[in-house]
Amino acid sequence: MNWKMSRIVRTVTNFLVVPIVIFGIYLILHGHLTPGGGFQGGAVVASATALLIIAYGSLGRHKKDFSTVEAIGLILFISIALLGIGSTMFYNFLAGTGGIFGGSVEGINPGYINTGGTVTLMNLAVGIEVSAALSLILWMMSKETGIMEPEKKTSTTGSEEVED
Amino acid sequence: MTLESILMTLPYITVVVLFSLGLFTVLFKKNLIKIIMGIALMQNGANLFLVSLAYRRGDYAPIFTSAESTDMVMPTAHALTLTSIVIGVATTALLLSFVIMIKKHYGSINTDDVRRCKE
Amino acid sequence: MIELVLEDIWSPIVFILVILLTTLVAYLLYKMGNPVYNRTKHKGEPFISGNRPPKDIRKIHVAGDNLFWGFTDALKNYFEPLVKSHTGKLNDYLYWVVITLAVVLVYIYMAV
Amino acid sequence: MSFDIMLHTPTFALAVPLLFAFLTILLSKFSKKVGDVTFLLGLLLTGYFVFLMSYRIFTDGGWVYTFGAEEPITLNFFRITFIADGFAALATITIAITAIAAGIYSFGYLQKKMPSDKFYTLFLLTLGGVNGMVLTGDLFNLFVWFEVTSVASCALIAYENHRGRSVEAALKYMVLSVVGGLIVLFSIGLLYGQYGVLNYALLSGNISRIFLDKLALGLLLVIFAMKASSVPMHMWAPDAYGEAPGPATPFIAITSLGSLFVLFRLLFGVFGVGMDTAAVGAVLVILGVLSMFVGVTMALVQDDLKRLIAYLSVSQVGYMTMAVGVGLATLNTVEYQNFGELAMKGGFFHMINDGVYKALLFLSAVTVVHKTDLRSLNDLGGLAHKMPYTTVFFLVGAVSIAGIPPMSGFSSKLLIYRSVYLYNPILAVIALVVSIITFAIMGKVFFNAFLGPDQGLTDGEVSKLMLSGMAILTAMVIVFTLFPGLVVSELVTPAIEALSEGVIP
Repeated sequence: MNWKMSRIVRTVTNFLVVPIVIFGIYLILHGHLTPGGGFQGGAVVASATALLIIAYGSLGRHKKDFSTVEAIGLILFISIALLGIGSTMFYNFLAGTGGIFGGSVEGINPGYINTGGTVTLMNLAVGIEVSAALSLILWMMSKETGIMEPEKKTSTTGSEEVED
Repeated sequence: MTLESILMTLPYITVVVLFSLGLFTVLFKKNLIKIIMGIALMQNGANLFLVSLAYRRGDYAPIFTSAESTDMVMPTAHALTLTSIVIGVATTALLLSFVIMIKKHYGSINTDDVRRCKE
Repeated sequence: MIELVLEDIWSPIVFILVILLTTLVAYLLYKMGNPVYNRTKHKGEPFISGNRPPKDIRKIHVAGDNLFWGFTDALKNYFEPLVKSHTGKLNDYLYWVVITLAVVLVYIYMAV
Repeated sequence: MSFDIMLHTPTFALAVPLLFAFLTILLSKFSKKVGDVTFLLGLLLTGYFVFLMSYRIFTDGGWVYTFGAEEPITLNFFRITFIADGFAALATITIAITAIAAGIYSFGYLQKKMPSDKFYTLFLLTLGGVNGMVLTGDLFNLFVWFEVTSVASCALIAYENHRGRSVEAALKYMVLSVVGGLIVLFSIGLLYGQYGVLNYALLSGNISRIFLDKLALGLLLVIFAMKASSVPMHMWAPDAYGEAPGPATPFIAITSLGSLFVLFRLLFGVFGVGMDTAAVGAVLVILGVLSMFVGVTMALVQDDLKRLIAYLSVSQVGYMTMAVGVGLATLNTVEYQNFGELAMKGGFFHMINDGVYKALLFLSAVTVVHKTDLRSLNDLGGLAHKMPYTTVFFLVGAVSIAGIPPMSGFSSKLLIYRSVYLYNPILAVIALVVSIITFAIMGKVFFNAFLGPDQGLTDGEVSKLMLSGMAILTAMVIVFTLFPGLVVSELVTPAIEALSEGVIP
């Protein structure tokens, strides 16, 4: 079964995918100030994948290695947590040190973007992980249920991981 | 009982309704997909419960704005809710993949048929 | 100092030593006996409740169903409902959890 | 303050398995060998840090580790905390021993049968989840690690997804876990709504006998008892243990033992001060007696080797629940000095014993199933001719689980009989009867599967790696057998002191 929606849907998808991904990245990078963050942004990015799968029935011809990206995101997350081990794990060693992440926070402020310290980096890592993991889950499920053409090799073992 | 107190109780009533509907679905529906839908209802009930607990009248959401920090609510319950939503996504995805495989192996998603492990 | 005694009531080391000692005594007694019995001469066939042993030695094996069936048969009134209650249905598993929850909650509300 | 690695060990017990879980999946892309080595390294490092943590706990006493603070030991109740005390040491040691043995065993097991990298990842994730669950100091984290353990262990159970039965078992366990997790979340909400804190130490000062607290207590008790496979909520356990892939089976059993550890931590640490412990202890005693009896009688009518051992493990969990229930029922009374403490010692000694010999039994049963592709006791027979080592390992486990002197199972059961007899003589009689039936069942299994004329079911012993995994566990059982006094005074007594004194603030 080859799933493909009408030309209208595919054209609108072409237009929508870029804004959706950009909105997801905005949510990830702004996560320490406003509602949002790694998981929410990553989920928005993954919804672009869902849109592509629904509209086209495929994700292009290139090899997709979501699980590697996912593993890299999680290793980043834990490594950043471990970098603070000089004080304790998860210690925000970048806060208040200046630079692009370490701006200091004093009193009431309208929300400075560079004040997150390691929180921004962790949001980024979680964003990478979640977008890859949710895309992987959607990809696997649509292959299993026949929305997408299954490839020659069908090993689906243990495709689910835990999001942090 | 004033109108305000009734309004303040409404979220909790909704929580009870959602949770019991979910529990009812999980207990009495035989379709596995419906059972997962019941679990999702219970998840929503629990999340709504936590968010309602965190609400304090007259305070602000804990976001860096121009408000005093003493006027903000404790974000613990919100963090717990977000975590629970994330976990909910993972568990629902895993459960749905199990159901897909059950359908492949058993040809049915009725709990009366999915009982090769018994006794 | 390594504690060899558990709560003043039980010491496995002493137990093992006593076992070894008893074995030694038994062996000595065995040695004192008269070695008249001839193993090869008196070798007989295994006695299986008077039944004639099968030709193929593999068939002597006792399978799982052969043991304790009398016990379970005698206590049929206990075992049958118990085994039947393990239905394997997902809904039943959840019933049990909810029933236990209800009973424990009522008990804790009354008793605590 | 200078950097002290010993103070950071609780966090490494959690972070190392998680980090290596994802390193394994990444490095396996390059070569299978590298992935295998990464997995083994992560496992051994976790064991090493658990050992370091326990060493520091036993020499210098426990401490509370605060995440994200300037210094490891900070009094800040709104941060995430880990409690490292004698109880956590006992729990993590039990988990680590089994995990290392099962991990080494899985090396040999996974050579041909299955792809290995995802298995290793899920295994390490489960290990991290259980470690987090028993170490955590607040309810928020408890919920998170509870769910991580559920998801990872259910994916592990369904790993052989070409078999419908294993997917079915995983689905059942998962639905129960998720519903249970939501009920746990609900009760966490109840406690947070009243007191505004989630930290164990702060909560235990606040808990009183009002309706909502009782509700939360009942919900938490039943759900964690369910995860620990207490009768009548045990039915997932035989399915899951029976259908899980071989080397994961003892580890799934250990996760449910971890839930039991958490249950005791909650009952003593959080609810022990403000609640009427006598009535709560009675609930545990009733659950324990039911588990013992129903578990062992269900094992009597089983054909399937793995399911039989699963039912026996349900019955063993009953012993611990009952013994610790007696300890809880007598807490803060004179009777605690008389026999309650002894019951606790017996219960916790039985926990570490049971974790080890149950894993040994499961692994040797898995070896049999792996080698013969047969599971029914009616078909097995005469394996001792070709598999002498496995036979010896199974015999050690069987004699220990049946409580035959001088094995370690007898030592812990002796403590339980003595103390429980003083609480209620009927309980001791039931415990003895259950022990006798266990012996009969183990005799039947050993006779059927291993003795008798050679049926030609196997062509020889399994690989050396698998044997060494079982040999580690056998060595542990023999150590526990020879030195029960040492284990009780060095490992178990600090744990029950940490429990009965409540949580470190």
